Formats: sequence, C-alpha cells, structure tokens
Amino acid sequence: MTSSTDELTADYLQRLAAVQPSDLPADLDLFSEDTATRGIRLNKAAYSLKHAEQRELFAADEERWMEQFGLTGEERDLLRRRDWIGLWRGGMTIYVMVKLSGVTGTPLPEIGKQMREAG
Amino acid sequence: MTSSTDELTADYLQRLAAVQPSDLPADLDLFSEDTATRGIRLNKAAYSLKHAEQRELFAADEERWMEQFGLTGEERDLLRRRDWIGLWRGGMTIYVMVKLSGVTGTPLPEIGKQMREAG
Amino acid sequence: MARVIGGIGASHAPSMEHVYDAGDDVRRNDEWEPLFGPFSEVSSWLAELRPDRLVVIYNDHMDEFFLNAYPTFALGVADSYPVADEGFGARPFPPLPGDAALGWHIARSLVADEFDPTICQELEVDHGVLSPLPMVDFAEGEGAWRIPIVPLAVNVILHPLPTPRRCWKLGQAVRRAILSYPEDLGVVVVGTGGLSHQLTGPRFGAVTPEWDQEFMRLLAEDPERLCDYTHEDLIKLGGTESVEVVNWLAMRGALGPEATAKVTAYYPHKIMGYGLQSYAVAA
Amino acid sequence: MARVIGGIGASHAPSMEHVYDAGDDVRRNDEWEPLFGPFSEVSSWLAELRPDRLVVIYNDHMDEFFLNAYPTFALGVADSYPVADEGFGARPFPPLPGDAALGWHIARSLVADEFDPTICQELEVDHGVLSPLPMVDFAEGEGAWRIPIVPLAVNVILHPLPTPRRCWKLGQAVRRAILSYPEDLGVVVVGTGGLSHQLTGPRFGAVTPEWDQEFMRLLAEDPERLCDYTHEDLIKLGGTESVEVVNWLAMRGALGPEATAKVTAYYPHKIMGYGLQSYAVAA
Ligand SMILES: [Fe+3]
Ligand SMILES: [Fe+3]
Repeated sequence: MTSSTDELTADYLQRLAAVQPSDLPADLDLFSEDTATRGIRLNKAAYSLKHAEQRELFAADEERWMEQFGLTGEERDLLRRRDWIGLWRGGMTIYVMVKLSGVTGTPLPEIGKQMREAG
Repeated sequence: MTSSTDELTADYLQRLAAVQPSDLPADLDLFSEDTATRGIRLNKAAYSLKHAEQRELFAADEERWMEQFGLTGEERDLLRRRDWIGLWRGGMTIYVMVKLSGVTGTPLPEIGKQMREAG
Repeated sequence: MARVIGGIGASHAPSMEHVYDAGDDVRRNDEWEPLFGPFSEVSSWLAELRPDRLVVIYNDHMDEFFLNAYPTFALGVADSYPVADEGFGARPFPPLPGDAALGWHIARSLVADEFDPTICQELEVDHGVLSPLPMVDFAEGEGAWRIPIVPLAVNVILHPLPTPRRCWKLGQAVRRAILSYPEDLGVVVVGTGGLSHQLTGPRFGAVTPEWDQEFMRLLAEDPERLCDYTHEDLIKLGGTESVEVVNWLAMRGALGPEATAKVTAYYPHKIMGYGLQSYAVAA
Repeated sequence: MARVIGGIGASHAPSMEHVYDAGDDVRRNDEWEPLFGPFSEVSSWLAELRPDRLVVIYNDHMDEFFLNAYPTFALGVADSYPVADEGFGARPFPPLPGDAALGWHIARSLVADEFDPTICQELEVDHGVLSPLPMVDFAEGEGAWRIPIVPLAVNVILHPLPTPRRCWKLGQAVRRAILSYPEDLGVVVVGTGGLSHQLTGPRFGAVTPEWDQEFMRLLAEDPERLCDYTHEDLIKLGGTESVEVVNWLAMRGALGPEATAKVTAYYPHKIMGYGLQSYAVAA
C-alpha cells in the first residue's frame, strides 16, 4: 500500500494536520466532527428559536416544542433542567445556546458562571 | 488609476474572462447573474413544488399558491397561461420548470416543442 | 490507508429512473438494452471489485440547494442520505447509507488543500445520484443498498461555475483525501451527468454524439487536455446542460495517472447522449 | 476601475448592539467611551473618505446558516440584506442596501481565482455585520444606511475552518475582484470579529489583552506573519471564539502592501477584547 501514500507530500500532510487542532488543553473545546455529530438534534432545536413562532411555542408548551426535533430522553432532560454545561457537552454550540438563553430568560453571565464552575 | 490595475496579471484577466461565456450564439442561454436576478420569484415559486403540501395547494387553488412568492402580475400570467417560453425568458430554470411540468401535467416533450418553436 | 480502486462515469437523467423502475422487461428491451446492457456489465465488475465505499461526484438539480445559498461544492458528512422529492414524490428507495467519518476526513483534507466546500450534515440526494446508482449498487432482492457513499455536489447550474480545471483539481484533492484516510478501505469514485443535452431554447433536444465520444476518449487518454476547455466551449459542443461532464473530469482526477478505461458505452437517444465508462486502477 | 481606498477591522458583539441601542448617554459614558470614542473617530474619517461601497467580511453566528449546509465562504449577490432575528426579534434597522452587480462580479472573480464560494441571492445578516456597522455608517437622524455593502461570510464556527493563510488569500482575491470591476467606485473593506473571547467551558470569559494588541500590531506591520498561525495557535492565544480574527486578516489582504494603520484602539472589558483599527491606503 505504500505506493499510493508515496503520492502524499510532507507539505500536504503537514497542512492536513494543521487544520485539525490536536494539542488543545482539555478545557478548550472545538465545534467539529464529534461535537457537530453529537449535537445535531440539540442544535436544530435551539436554532429553531430564531423564528418567533418557535419562541411562542416554547413559551406556551415547552414539551410540545421539544417533540419536533427527535431529541433523546437525555437531551430533553438537559433542556428541562437548563443544564448549560450538559447542553454544551452534548454538542450544543454557544451560538444557538444564546437563543435558548433568550427564551428561558437566562442571562449569559449566568451561563458563564455555570461554565466556569464546570472545571 | 493605472497603478491599481497594474496589479492584475494577464493570466488573471484571462481566467476572469473565461468564467463568463460572452460569445454564445443567441439561441444558447445561460443561467447567470441576469437570469438568476430576473427569475428569483418564479424560481422560488416552482422550487416550492418539491414539497407535497405546495403541490396540493397548487392543485386546490393555484391563485392562492401564487400569492406566496411576491410574483409580478406578468409572472402570474405566464404561470396561468403555461407559457413555458415566457417562463424561461422570465428566468425560470429548467430544473424547477420540471417540477411545474409535474403539477400541471405537461410532459417535457411538450415543453421542448414550445422551446424549439420559440426560434 | 484507503485506496482508490476504480472509477465510473455515468450519465444521469430522470428517464433512466423511469426505465429502471419499469423493471427488467423494459430495461432490457430493444430501446433500452444499449444503455442497460453496459450498466449490467459495470455492475458485475463492481460486484467483483467489492469496493468498501463510493465517493459520488454529482450535481443537484435544485432539489436540495436553492438560489438563496448556492454552493460551488457541497460535501456530505452524514451517515444517511434520504432520497429527494423532485416534485413527483420521492422514489421508494431506502435512504442511501453514508460514511460520515470519511466525509469529515475529506472535508478536512479539502480545506487543508484550499478548497472551500459547504459542509452538509443533512443532504437529500436527487437523480444526480439516484438515476445511475441503482444500476450498479442496489440489491433489488433485498431492497437494500450495498455500499456506503460520500456525496460531493458540484455547481453546474448557476454561473459562475467552477472551471473544468478546478473540478479536475477537486478530483486530485479527493484522491489525496482518500489516500490519507487511515482506515484500509477500497474506494471507487463515481462522476455523474451529461453527456450532451440541451433543455432550453430553440435547440431543445440537441444531442452531439461526435463530441460525446471525443469527450470520453479524451477523458480516458488525455484528461488534462479537457482542463483547457471553458464552459463556453463545452456549451457550444454539447449544449447548455452538458456542462455536467465536469463531474466526470473530477472523477478522473481522483483516479491517478495509471487508470485505464474498461467499459466505454455510448447511446444517443431522444434528447440525451447517454454515456457510461468504467476505469480500472492498477493495484 | 474600482479602487480599494481604506480598511476597517472591528470587533463585533451583541453587547455593542445593546450599548448602541441605548443611545448616546450610554455610548459615551465612562464604561463605553473607550470603545465608542474611537468608533466615532473612524466614523468621521469614513464620512470624509466617502466610499461608494463597503465589502464586509464577517461571520454568521447560526442566524442564517445552519449545520445542514455550512458554507466555508458565502458571498452576497443581493440588492438588500434584511436584519436577522437572532432569537430576540430583529433590531429595528431597515434592510442594508446591497450592490448585487458588484457581488456577482466578485463571485466571478473568486471562482476564476479558484475560490469556491456559496452564492447567496438572499441573506439575512446578523450582529457580525450589524454590531459594528451602525457606528460608522448609519445616519441616525434619517434612519438610513449610507453605503451599499457586499457581505462575505467566513466559516469560523464549524471545524474544519479555512486556514488563516486561506483567508489572507481570500482578501487578496477580493482585492483583485475590486480592481477589475469596471465601474469607478471607491471601496472600503471591513473585517469584523474577535478579538480575544472564550464563551464555552471553564475558561468562559477569558480575555488576553497582550495577544490582542500583538495581533493588531502584526496585522498592521507584518500581516503575512499571521498566515503562519494555525487555528490551534489562535485558540490558545485568544480563546475558542477568537478565531474570528481571520476576518481581519482577510480584510488586510485586500488592502495591498501600501496600507498603513491610522486609528488603533483596544478596550478589554468584561468577556471581550474589543479592538478597532482603520487603515489608510495610498491613493
Ligand atoms: Fe443533470
Ligand atoms: Fe462573533
């Protein structure tokens, strides 16, 4: 099989390695393959809140709002508990989390406080 | 102003020219800036027909279906008349036109016949 | 490390779907045997080759992407690709199995190589994938797809289009991505579309068999020559919609210099120049 | 032919919107004067410079683009860009005027230069554009925007991200596109985002003023040095979300070698390193 990989230059392999941070401290996360895959349902749910109708549905009946996104039971629990660290670990990006902070009336500093305490 | 355009190499200018077909016979069209801009409402309308609900609405009440897309009066007339050449000249791409051929029960060869006769 | 073990170029068209769906009696009648015969030859070859994955370079026909945000290149990073409803209801195939991990690796490699793909965690594939693929990869008895795919969509609709040369380089970059993938997988690269067809204006239905055959000859023997063609050239030679052949050029770019054409079949019929070509790659 | 006549780098953040929307009393109080003072200096400079167009290189925050199809680069080709609803209702600004013709020209030039943009006939812009822009280009009295824009969104969220070097080259390509545009227009290029901030995990709120100032110094004096930084470097230096500074690097690439920094202002406050920089370009 070496014949084929001989085609790959050192320059290419270095560039390939460089696009994928691999030596980050454990307390710095990335939104990438793992997170994006894990978080797809949660992100879809929170992204929906850019629409006023979805925010109204959330306010009126949070359970019914959650039913739209194929969330797992655990994901629903994270949402019900406003477990920001859990949502983050579940793959929810901060950018859609902000929309969720809006409908739940959670100021960003409160989310930040929980994040810092996550250790 | 020549100082700034001096930066542009002959190679760049040739590549720039090459991405924009400029010497096509008049009977060959392109879907590009002009067509895409002109056709945005018509394309949006026909694109909607990928959704079964939109096809049902079309079948039930074509006028109400048309109201959703901000179409001009002329565009509505083209749709009402099944004026395939007019729709094409109005900027509708063949790919969404095919969806419209479906809901209107117009076989593609019939559209083709009209196209050929457009001359 | 993964390897590129073969290539397929194939036309795509709704007509191919209608004939496939009509079953063997229609596929193998006098009208369609010239197209479906060669497909079954390629299918047998593929069954013997047993690739682990297919990378399918195709184009969408405004069934997934629209003018609000039209990607030049769009890459699938999902484990499943549903069949798009093109306006007539979706064909009754199960979703196509994907390989998200390979897709993400290709995404990283393309970005490292200075390509700018749109990265798709969800993607419905249309007849750009679904018209040729069942001919070579669907187990009708079991009602199941055999080989997981990674779809890669190229803009051939909304000008400015990526140039033939850029598509060739895209194929070369896909090759590097496959070769650098750590899993030991055999990959066949598929390019779909064309050949000659013209679906708008007074030339509606024009087919140009001589150019189509010259295109397949050049693709086999001297593919880099095709990089010198502009879209204007291609449109004049094969019709406005024939620019889809850049998907074949990208496929060819992924095969490396040692690839050789095996099957080459051509059938101009009604409004399409139907082409099919398979490539063997030295092990 | 069009010319590049200046550049602006500016942080963007919802906090800037809240302060702007609270009016002059808040903008110019002790807390916010260090940010809004320099902005009004840049605003005066821009009013004198009278550019005909702004090319705004920014990033979306999942207000327009989502994971179904996340573009590496997305370019606006519309005549109007509505304000996105980010989850709290859209801010009451009129849609931003665009220049579709210039957008399409940039699209053609980028494609000719082997960039692969997603081409957007419809695009809602979020605080990536809307938090800095009113400070320099909104006539509050008239309730109107002054200068038509062309927005260009860069993926800084979903890894793999385009490398700093690729973004620098993107800026250089934007420059060529402007210089080859046949209309006689003066264009200012804006890059938004950063500087240091960290919005996830135990380092939430971390700001790194030394790096932020070094970044602006390098951008002014030796921008190509920044192409050697990886995203990993940037994340370690300024936080996960600080990688938005690649938008500044792209802006700088569009200015050509003769540009010089005029205003350079920096204000680390709460969870953000707010930066602002303006560039003059020799006529
Ligand atoms: Fe096609
Ligand atoms: Fe931001």
